[in-house]
Amino acid sequence: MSVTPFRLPVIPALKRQSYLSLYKRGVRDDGRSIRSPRQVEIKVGVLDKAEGSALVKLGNTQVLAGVKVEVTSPFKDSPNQGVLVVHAENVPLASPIFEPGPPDENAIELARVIDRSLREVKAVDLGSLVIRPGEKVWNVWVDIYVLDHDGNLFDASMLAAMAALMNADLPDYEELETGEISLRRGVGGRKIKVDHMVVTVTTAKVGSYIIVDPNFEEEVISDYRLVLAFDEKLRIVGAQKTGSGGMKLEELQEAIKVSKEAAQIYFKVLEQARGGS
Amino acid sequence: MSVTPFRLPVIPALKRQSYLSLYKRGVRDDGRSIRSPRQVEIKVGVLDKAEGSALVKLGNTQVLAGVKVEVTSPFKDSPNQGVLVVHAENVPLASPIFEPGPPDENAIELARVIDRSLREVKAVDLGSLVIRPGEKVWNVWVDIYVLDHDGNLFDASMLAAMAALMNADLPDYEELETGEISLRRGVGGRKIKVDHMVVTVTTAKVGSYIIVDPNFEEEVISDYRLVLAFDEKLRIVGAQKTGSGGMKLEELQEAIKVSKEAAQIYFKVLEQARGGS
Amino acid sequence: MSVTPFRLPVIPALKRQSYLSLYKRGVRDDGRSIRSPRQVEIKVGVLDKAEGSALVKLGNTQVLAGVKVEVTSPFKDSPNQGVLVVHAENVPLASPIFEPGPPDENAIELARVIDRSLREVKAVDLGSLVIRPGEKVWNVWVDIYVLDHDGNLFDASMLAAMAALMNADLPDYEELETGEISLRRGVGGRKIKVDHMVVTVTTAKVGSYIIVDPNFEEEVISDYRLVLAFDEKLRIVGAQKTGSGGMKLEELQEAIKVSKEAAQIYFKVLEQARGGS
Amino acid sequence: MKAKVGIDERGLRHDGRRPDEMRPVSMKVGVLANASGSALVEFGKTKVLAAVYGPREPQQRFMVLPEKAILRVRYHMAPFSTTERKSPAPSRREVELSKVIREALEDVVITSEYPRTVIDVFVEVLQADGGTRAAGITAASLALADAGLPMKALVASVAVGKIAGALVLDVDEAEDSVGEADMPVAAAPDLGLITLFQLNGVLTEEEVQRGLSMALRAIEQLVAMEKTVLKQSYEVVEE
Amino acid sequence: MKAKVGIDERGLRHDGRRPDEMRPVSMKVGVLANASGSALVEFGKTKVLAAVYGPREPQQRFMVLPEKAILRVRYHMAPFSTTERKSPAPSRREVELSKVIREALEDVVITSEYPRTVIDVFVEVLQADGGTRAAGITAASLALADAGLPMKALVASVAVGKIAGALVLDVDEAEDSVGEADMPVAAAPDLGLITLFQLNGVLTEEEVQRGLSMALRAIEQLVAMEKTVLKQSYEVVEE
Amino acid sequence: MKAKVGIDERGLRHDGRRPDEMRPVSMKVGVLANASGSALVEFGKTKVLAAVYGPREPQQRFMVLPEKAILRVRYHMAPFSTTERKSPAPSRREVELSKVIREALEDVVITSEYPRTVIDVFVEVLQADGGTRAAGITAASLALADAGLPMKALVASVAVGKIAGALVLDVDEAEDSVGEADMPVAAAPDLGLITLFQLNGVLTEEEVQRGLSMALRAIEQLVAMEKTVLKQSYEVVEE
Repeated sequence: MSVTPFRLPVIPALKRQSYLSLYKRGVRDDGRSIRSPRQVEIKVGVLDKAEGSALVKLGNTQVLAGVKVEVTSPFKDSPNQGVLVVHAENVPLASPIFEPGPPDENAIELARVIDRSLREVKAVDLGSLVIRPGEKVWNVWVDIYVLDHDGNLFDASMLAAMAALMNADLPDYEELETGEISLRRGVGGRKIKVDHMVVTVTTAKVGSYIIVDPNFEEEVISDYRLVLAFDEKLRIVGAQKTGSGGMKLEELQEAIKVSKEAAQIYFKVLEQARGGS
Repeated sequence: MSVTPFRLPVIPALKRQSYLSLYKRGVRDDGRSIRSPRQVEIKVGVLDKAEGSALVKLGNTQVLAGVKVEVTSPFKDSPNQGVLVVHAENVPLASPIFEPGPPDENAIELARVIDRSLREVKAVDLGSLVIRPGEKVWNVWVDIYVLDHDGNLFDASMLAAMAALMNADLPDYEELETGEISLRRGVGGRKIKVDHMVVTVTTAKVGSYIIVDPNFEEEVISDYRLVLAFDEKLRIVGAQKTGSGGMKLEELQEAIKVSKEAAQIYFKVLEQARGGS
Repeated sequence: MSVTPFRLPVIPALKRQSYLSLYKRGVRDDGRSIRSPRQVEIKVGVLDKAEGSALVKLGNTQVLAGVKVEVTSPFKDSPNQGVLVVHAENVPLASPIFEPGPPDENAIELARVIDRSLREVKAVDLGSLVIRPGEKVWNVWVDIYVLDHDGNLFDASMLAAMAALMNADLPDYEELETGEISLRRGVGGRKIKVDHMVVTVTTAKVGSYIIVDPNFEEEVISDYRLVLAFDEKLRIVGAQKTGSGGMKLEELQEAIKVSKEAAQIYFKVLEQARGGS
Repeated sequence: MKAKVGIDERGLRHDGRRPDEMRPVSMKVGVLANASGSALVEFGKTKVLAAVYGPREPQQRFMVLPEKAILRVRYHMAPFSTTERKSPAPSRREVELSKVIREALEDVVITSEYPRTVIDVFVEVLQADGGTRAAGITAASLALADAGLPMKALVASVAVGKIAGALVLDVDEAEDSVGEADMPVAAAPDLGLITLFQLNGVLTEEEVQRGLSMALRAIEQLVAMEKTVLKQSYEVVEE
Repeated sequence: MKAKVGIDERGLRHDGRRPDEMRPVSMKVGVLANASGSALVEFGKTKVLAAVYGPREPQQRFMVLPEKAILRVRYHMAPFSTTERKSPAPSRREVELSKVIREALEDVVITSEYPRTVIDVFVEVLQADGGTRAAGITAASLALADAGLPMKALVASVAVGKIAGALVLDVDEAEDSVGEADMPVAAAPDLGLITLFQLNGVLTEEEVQRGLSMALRAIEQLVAMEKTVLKQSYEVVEE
Repeated sequence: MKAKVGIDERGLRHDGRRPDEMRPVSMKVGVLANASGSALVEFGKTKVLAAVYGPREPQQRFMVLPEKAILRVRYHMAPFSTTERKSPAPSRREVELSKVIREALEDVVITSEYPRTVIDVFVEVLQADGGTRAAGITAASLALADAGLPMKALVASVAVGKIAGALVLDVDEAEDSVGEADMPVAAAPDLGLITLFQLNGVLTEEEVQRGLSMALRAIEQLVAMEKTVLKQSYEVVEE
């Protein structure tokens, strides 16, 4: 069951008004423009036990992504492809609105939007994840771990997932006589083959404004958010309206325009994270 | 834990009284006799994706049954038999008293009573469901889906299960070199071999009366219900008292008598549903 | 989530005071000394269907342990060892504070402390539980079933587990042509090889006293309990402080001393249970 | 070698019983210290323990009825009670049996004396050799009485089976596995009421009637035995 | 042999449809007796049933808002609705779809009229042949109206896909499995609002705009059809 | 090639440490913006994050005590924290560790100041290389202090192990896998109290005493370090 959120904090009308007055002047409470994302910082290779990892700070939002690999059997209908799984957890230490327990609809939506975006642009070359066709392939787990939630988990998580994948190693392995694969974890193998980059840009509709990269309070007072995924050529490779407000056609057009600009900023930061740790 | 039902609707005493006055004259609020089931209607083949399906209307009660088949390994102690599984869900759209979630004790009891009835009369020839003895057999799923609950889910579900099985196809298949079985769903294979028919007849004890095929309100005011399963020869092939009231020996005798009559009505409708869609 | 217990019964201050006055004189409300465990009684072989079983009464506390065996595959990293699993359930009939449902943190802690104690002293010779190295080994389940909870479940459960294992049979079996193992349950095979005995002794800190084998009320008014595991040579082979009170170094020293004495009593009772049923 | 499971030339069953003979029955009450009431019942090798807690306040406040106590029943099998270890998670069978056992007991307990409370009945199968629900209902009835709860009558239960064409009382596991029908019955003989009635298998109408009579006669004896056991336990208490 | 799934030389799809043509649509309301409102919607072979219960008191007391009703939506697939049997446990996909469907409906229902209550919308997919969320939203909108709940506007939904480079309306399962993009859209045309918007796949900005127009035109027709069906049902009731 | 895990001829461990030497320890507080208090603690490659929320109202109203705050503690491992990916569902080990960590902290927090509330402590293992519970307790103590909650004393924790017959401080994963005993200890040195004490393995009484002394000395240093880190953070705040 999906239920109307009934435990969100109440943002006082005055606060909302002050946000709107700022937007009128094209700015936000932290000084940035309504079209700019917050400061983005990506650190890759922050964990040793994970085959790949990245910590993304987007303003006060912090998301950690870890890549773990296992050997598995391929799906029957794709014997020559590895398996990519994206999982997200809204860890309760990240926000007073998160509860311990299995992923809720928001965490599941987050993981699925990221998963679809990666899949549609063929970000990871699944064909390169085959050990023995039809028998043994790599299963690549991307675990999104939200550590501090100050809004816009989509963009931060997508960046963390991409950066972690772009810096992830497949460990060396040995084929035993029994056919089993024995991994030598920690011993550097080759990199996971990442062919394409993808970012999402989230805009929010607050009052009559379309703002880029909402913080948590802005999310709460927004009518809806629109998550648009882009590849390096700035093609639209995914979209998700989230939140219950209705969207006008012209709002979508504006959102696409401003999102494309922000996407370029994200790509720049992501490019810097490639290979660097 | 099984818990005394504490959320059932309260039927006003006056309503109960009016039911009883009618029974005294041998009739019900919809005009039928206390010994008659409501109008039964069976439509088979109502779904294309299921290998078999039937929609049963018993008065305002509506139950949909779908048959799906899969290839599986046989149980170790019955290598030459296919597998039959009955599952029932009290879908929350069917009644204000149903809640979303896994099957509760009522849905489980429903499925198990139907399962036992099918099994005892060997309704489905499990021996005919073998593809390769000891290795590959058909797993036949019968999913009971209650759509509208106006009482007597047992009889309606049993009819739906039987009708769906009697009209179910096993798809064509191909044995691959690897030994795997590849199904050609939708391409007509042979029918599932149904050797025997079974129906249940539910009576309810209300006041001092034994009534056949109770509607929902009658169930709520009843002391207990008695579900009797019959095969075509009208042998008793299963029984389940449900509800917490005690039953007298002579009530059982009367219930058997009136149930046999009603069983014949059900068999007639079921016979008409055979082969027809 | 582990949560501060908020449903424990409240023991009146007067009751606590009367316990403490008794301790001052070195005795308990049932007449025993503060350093003595309650009367222990072990009956082995109380169940026929289990491969081994023991009922332990420690005062009013009753714990039943059952041993069941299955054939399984060994873990990859220990192809020449059988598998031992300890599971504990706080069955709701044992105490008003137990609820139906999967094991809670107390039951899990209980099982894990017993499991570790057995494992550390190599109580069961896992190497003797191999049927075909790397392929088929015995899986030995030890199920702890608390029937009546009047305190000190650790010691009672450990005794029950040991006594059940010491009297458990591995059934005869036959290797089928397919390689499968067919068991002849109930037909006496050889005994499970138990090389070492282990007991736990639980002390509780109440007021300024260290008392041995607390009953339930004593547990509730205690600051903490200390579970110490000993092998036959009275070496310390495990420890677990449980409860939230802090422990002083000298308390630990005293606890070790008095626990060693009690351990000898437990070993005596356990020795009597060996082989006898 | 086991005896063939059926009816031999002398008309006796694999364990020497006559068709209408129960296995040795044992009943004990007050076997647990914490429970408000408890009982251990054995039908041959089948051993079932029942405990009653309450009337007490429910943990979830909404789970009450304004005019009577709610009865909660759990039938559960210990992992070591069966030939193959049983997973402790409740099976569909255990869910169904919890329901029919609750319904078999519900109307004999005078729950109207304890509105807005919960009475918990826990039935634990320690060893399963056929007839666990019957032994469980019998144990639960004893435990309810042992708890001092007001009851209209005592309940007991037994199953009738059909083996090699003959009706037999109190089927054990070996018989159940080859049986043609299994008909568990519970009743409160003092009220003349059947409180549980199930049939798994094929019987003629006449067999149903005859089997039921067989079951009801045995249940009368079981209830008589319950009364004796309870009386002895009161006397022990009063001494 | 199935037709190749794509666009043929005549510009038609595998089932003979034009790119901007929907499958045959069927809508029925009031199909269930118990529900406050209900509807059965078919898009070709896709069959979805929706039922509305409420406004009613929530089972859990804390699950309320002081100023409006809470909407609870469950999108669920029947086990027999798919080619391979679907396990009845809710999948991650069903969890996500329940959320976006709720959000697609939330703002058209005037929930402020029923504070401290819950309105339940149950969407059951009986047969899945592509477009189940679109048919589900359409059915839910009808069921809400059939329940007599005050609504700002009706909502309907359809997906636009891209196949062999061309945009096509109301993608079926066969098309979806070979498609390059899938863009489900829901809207309340009378309010000029898009209430659901998702895209799975790669589209240019121009294709997004064109696809959206295609979807919105179809949604207008679906809403017109909803109105007709609802009107007929009122008339039947009034007779 | 890795060094052999044990004690070499110079009396040093596989990573060059002396037996009574901890791995490099790092402590940071205030690392999360949302939490009332937070801390990141590293013992070598082991990285654990702790956050405190509260005192706050419990979601379930019954989960309160009239005279003090309830403490809720979750110890949880991130899926990528271990060599083989860890399933995010809580394991039995995590359930037990949540309990002993709660008990290690419970009595130092002055919960009587916040009756009828809940204080949540979330411990997330980001990288597990041995000693995660010890680092977790240390992080939790810092996070509680960082949250400004009144505390009788600070707590820290470390494990002592036995390897190749010798007692060693702050066992890492490689050592743990070959160790003969593992004895995690937590204490509040300012109170002279041991708040967690576990032993997995075989030790003589003398070894227990000696190991405990080793642990307590290290814990004193850890608590001193906690104080420094907290003081620095207050100063930053006050600037």
